[in-house]
Amino acid sequence: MATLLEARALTAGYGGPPVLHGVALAVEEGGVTALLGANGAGKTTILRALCGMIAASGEVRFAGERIDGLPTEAIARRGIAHVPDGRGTFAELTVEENLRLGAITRRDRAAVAADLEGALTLFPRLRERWRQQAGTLSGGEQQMLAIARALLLRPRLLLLDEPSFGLAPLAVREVFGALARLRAEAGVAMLLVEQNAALALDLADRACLLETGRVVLQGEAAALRRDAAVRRAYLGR
Amino acid sequence: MAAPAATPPPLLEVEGVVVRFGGVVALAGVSFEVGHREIRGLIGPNGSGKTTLFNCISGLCRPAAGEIRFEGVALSRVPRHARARLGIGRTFQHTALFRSLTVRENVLAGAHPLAGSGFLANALRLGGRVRREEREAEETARRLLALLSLEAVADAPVGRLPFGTQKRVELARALAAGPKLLLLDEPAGGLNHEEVYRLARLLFRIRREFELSILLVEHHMHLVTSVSDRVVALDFGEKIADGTPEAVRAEPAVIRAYLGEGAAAHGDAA
Amino acid sequence: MSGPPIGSARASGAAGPDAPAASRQRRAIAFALLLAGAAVLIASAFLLSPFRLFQLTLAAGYAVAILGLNLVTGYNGQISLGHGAFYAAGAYTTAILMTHFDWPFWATLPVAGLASGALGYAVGFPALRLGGFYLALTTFSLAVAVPQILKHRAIEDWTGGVQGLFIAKPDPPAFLPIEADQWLYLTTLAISAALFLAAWNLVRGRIGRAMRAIRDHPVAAEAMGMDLAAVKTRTFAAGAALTGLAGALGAVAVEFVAPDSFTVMLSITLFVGMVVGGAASIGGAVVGGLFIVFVPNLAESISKAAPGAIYGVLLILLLFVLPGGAAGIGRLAVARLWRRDGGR
Amino acid sequence: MPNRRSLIAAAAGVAAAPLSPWRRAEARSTTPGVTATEIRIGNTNAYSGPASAYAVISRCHAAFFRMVNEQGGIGGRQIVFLSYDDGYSPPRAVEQVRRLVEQDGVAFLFNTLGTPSNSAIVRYVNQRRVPHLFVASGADKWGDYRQTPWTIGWQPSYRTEAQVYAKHMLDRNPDARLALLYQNDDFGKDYIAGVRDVLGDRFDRVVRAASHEVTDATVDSQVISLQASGADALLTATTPKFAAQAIRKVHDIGWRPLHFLTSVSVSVASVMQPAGPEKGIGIITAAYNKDPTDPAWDNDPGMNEWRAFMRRHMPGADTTDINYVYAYGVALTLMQVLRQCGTDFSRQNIMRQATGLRDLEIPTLLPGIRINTAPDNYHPIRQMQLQRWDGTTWRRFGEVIEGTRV
Amino acid sequence: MEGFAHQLVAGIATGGIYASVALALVMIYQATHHVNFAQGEMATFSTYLAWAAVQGGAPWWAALLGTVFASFAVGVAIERVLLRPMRSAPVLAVVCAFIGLMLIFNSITGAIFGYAVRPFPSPFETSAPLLGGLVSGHALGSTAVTLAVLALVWAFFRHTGLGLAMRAAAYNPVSARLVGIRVGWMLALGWGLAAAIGAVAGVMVAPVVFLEPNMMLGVLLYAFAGALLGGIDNPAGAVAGGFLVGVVENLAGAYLVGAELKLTLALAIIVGVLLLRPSGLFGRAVESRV
Repeated sequence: MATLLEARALTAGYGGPPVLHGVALAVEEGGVTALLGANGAGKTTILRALCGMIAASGEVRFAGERIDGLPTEAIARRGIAHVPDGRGTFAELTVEENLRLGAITRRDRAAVAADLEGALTLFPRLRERWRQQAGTLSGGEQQMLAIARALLLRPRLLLLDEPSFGLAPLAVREVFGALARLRAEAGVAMLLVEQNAALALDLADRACLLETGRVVLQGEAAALRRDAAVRRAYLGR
Repeated sequence: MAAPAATPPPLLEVEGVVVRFGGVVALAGVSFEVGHREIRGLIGPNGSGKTTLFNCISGLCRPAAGEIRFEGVALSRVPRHARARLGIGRTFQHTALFRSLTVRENVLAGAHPLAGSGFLANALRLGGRVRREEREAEETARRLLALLSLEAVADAPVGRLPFGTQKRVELARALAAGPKLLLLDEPAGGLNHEEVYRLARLLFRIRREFELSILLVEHHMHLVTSVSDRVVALDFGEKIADGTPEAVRAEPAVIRAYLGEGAAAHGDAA
Repeated sequence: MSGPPIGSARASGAAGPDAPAASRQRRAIAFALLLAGAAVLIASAFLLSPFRLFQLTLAAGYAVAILGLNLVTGYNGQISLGHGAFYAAGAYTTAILMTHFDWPFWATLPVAGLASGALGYAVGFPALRLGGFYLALTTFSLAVAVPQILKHRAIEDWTGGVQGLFIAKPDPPAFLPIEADQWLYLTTLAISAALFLAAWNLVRGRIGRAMRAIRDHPVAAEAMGMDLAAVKTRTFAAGAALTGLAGALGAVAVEFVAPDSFTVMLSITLFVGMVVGGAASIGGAVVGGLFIVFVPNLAESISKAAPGAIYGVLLILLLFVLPGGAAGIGRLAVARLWRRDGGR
Repeated sequence: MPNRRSLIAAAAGVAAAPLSPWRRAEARSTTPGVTATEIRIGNTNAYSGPASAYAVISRCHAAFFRMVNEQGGIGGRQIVFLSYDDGYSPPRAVEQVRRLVEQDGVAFLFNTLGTPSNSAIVRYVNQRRVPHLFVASGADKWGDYRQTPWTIGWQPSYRTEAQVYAKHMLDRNPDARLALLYQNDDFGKDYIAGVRDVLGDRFDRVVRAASHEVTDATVDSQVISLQASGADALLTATTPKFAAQAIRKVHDIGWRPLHFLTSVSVSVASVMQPAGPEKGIGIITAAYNKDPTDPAWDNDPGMNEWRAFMRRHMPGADTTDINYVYAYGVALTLMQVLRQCGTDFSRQNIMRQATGLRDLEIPTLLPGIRINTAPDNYHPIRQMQLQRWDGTTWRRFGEVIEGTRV
Repeated sequence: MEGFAHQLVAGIATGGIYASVALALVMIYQATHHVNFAQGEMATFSTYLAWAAVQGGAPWWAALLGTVFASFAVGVAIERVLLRPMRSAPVLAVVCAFIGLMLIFNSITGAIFGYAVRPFPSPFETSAPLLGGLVSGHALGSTAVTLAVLALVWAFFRHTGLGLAMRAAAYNPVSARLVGIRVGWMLALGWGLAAAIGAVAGVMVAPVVFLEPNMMLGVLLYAFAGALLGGIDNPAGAVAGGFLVGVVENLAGAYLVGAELKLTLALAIIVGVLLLRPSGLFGRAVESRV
């Protein structure tokens, strides 16, 4: 498998002292990398830095090309779809409009229609909510909408920030089931931030453990699962 | 407590509460109660009405039918802002802090209902009242900041803190008024396993030190089952189960609507 | 895991033994600075020309007006583009009492404050239901309507209609060997200082926190037991009262009130002064007051062809450099200073 | 009346003046602003704000005094003309006038613009005894030589003008009913006062008035209301934009009243052309200035003198703007005053000469109109001539009319 | 009764003026979520450009078209040069910048074009008033133009990808970037379009109120009122609100309180309506979860 995304010496912050200190990580083509770490370790910051939402230094390569320093919208157009924390749906717009926005940069109408159909097959609930304002959806539905919208970008890489946040167990399973299908069927690569380490490691093939802005452990998901410290802190067994 | 009441009413009684949004029924006659010094779990799928119920208790939405009583007082007659003074404190799912205030000021703001000085007294600061109130609030804040390990960030504006820290600030703010009932909306959101474990211990400690009850909305089933005395489950605005955590977890309706088949085997409930 | 652990059982001790000492030292420095400032301002009364004193008197009045606006808009987040209405109410109250009833100036002040405060309270109620731009535009229309109301026939006998009213600035007490301009400057200074102190007291305590909390997150503020309606309407009343008192001070400095003195430009000017000084800043109001008086003159001295354009350009340039107003850099500087002082 | 108090205060202020070390600057010379080589003249105008249209007046003055200085000045002295922006705001007018008087030490104020601004400063300048010459406002109160002896107007007052119209209306039809459209400010209200002077008790019966604000988009609604009142005469007392709107609307709704139009809004280019020249046929107004856009003055020597001035000293300026004609006329009047002063430029003498003008003819005033002032006559121009719009130009008719003294 | 009909029609005609400016206000609100205080002055400036073109001999509609394009460019330039640096500034500072912009445009318009009142030609038949003097050809024509612009705006926002992208950029710039929308350009485009609509409004207004630098001063206020009444996020509502304000203002001025309190009454009505419906008569209240 080729490397799809590679970050080196990534340092970033929010104006004050940096939150990330020289992070290096990679996502394989079609693979899933999970980011684990305590609150404030810098997981969300990595996602933001990767897609240019905050100022960062370091080198980021996507499909072999440098993307660091590019504006967020340009990165999105290259095929990186970010499902941010808080989901970032357009609350005032309808489900339909949200999904149309996902494909707003694409010109291949037929393919968009097909992708839309695919997304709605993945999340049939959205079809029922077609004309509803996104802000009135339940948490689970909003998360589905956010992922579906990201998929309409036809991304090569999906950045997911705590997709289980605020979701009931059943909804979590639904969402992660959909993510697993995406991975298996569409071969979409993912960089996943998730507090529920068990869930994350189930889906991922690689994982990075983050502490105060540094990667302290990195490797196969299965190997991390066996690591004693990880088990104690993240898996509770 | 000098009150000799033989059977004191439960701290919070929710009785047949109905809420509709347009044509949609958000709560369809839900009833349950929260006892004194009880930790009560409230679970249910997204959109089942948990937050709506929270909002009814804190006054953000008004039941079309039914009543909620707090220490025997019907809340429908208590304006929103007066509920904190009665003893109801809350946190919010995505946090709702006062962004431009520092951590300390947020906690001080939480102590608002403990004092009573008004505009004129504050502007003139004659007599000792305002000063005394401020001193007391400062003292409360200091205690809470220490309790929640927030001293290091006490004078930082709250907006830039990590999410988990913000959640602690919110908890400190909710405790500042000395509530009898604490409504917690997904306190474990965004916490990893070890942090959740510490949160559980903290909740016990808070109950002990502040002698309060907690109504806990949470999807982290491990936390819910480990801290709750009793759990109530909602689905589509109706109560589908009420009882000990073990009983509720075993309830088929809960498994069907909320946990999903084979949930016990899954990581999140480990 | 180096992040602060949740619920660590550390004892609830004081923040540190040296904290009170440091804060005492800061307070001493601040007090000394304040004292020095006061000395300079009082000395100005005897060093500057009467014209400059007049300008400073005006600036002090505008500073108080901005302070009132700042309570409402800066601290409480209710955008008001119509504070000129309260300024006018205060000015006219004083003018009417002085001309029709021969009241001395000082006696009219409480009435001016109360009258404009009551007006503010009344405006505060509809304001409760109007958020953001809706409130901004509604108050803006209030500002536009002010002159029309002031010259209405029904109250012409009191307001003097379009002709306005003349008032005489108070004479200094006989035992003081100073001029009326000096006396008015010193009086205005003293009153302004007292009002600034009161405003500062208000915002640094319980009420000020409630004002800002409501601005930041009304839902949460209410859950914290803050009565939104009461705090917002009273803030409006307090802000209007301050601005009304400023109107009284300004009226007596100019010795004249007329509807044309209180056009929509006054409200806009106050708003600009507030933003330039810094929203939610007590000290910024002083900068705002000085801005209002001196920058138009600066603009005019640059070009008489289009002083309005120069003023606008100056304003926008200033906003580029200091989007948070003067208070923005003020805070930064103070923070730096304390830190170097070994604060933290 | 505020004046009792104010006069006492004024007396106190003046008495205290020599004792104070604080007014040293003023005590140094008997006439501030006058030296062997220069005379300082102060002026305020609305360079910014909604009345900026009038700023050209002060610009014209500046050019005029430059010309005077080029020609050797007055009495061997150069004129230093200081003009500041008051934004048409009374408080700023006070500030700027205090700057002129106290900081810049001008000898006197000249042609300060606007009724509100001048109202704000009139008490101050009279307390200070600073000549306040030829105020740029048609309010009647600048002629009050008893209360404000240091202030004098120039143009015919609006009130006088309104009297002329009311009289003319009654001459034509003693039973006429008058509709009055006025701007809701002191300018418009002076017309009400003037009409009331003539009609007296009959005012309420005969007159139906409707006001508008400068912020109104149009005055169409007011015109319709006035027509509905059944009046057969109309007096329009508004600024040019609204006057043009009114003329158009009156015509469009088929109303044919005896229409009087304020002299403020008679510009052919700014009022009659926009309204539609044919729509205003028959409108009567009174004028004192020659209209630069009126073809009748194309070869007039007086106006040619003005045009020559404009060409040489204000190249590029819009010569259809009647404000330049006005400014030139006022400036010429001032030159006469300063010439009459001889070598005595004391403030008392300046005021004495300003109130001692005899039959002064100004080339930009209508033929037959002369400037006369006296210690008990502070209305320099009291004459106007009626004229009627014929679709292309104003045709003067009748004699030059002198306003009544009230 | 004829008087009443006159007043009504005059109200509708003035209302059309308010409606066209209100539409420009809503346009910029939809695109940037700001209310631009300089909108009126910018429109005035544009109208002078059109006037200059007509004076220079350009055919009327060509002048309008040229002005629309020029105004679009000016609007885009203002966003890029002036507002771009203030993107992260607090909202109060932005409002203040709009005030600065208003002063600048007002001042330079006067300085460049002078203050004389000028007639502005109408493209519609004006010599013969229609319906017995009730209504002028221009009133009908300009109302048609306003409605046409409204239809275009509505179709643009509802049915084009660009319109959707612009709304998304205004509602949630961060998420908009994440789906690849060039938010900066969307804002600039919004300014451009608002300026262009303002230019059309100015050109329609000028023949009625006559051209002078302060021509929009009063109009803007009533346009605000119309936009508020209709709901500031709803183009059709704003147009309806504009007409309503015009009619109410005229009728109340004529029959209720007299012209002296017209403005005050308009204010009272706005407050009254907003108290009952805080997001305007046709505004959409956004529900969202806490």
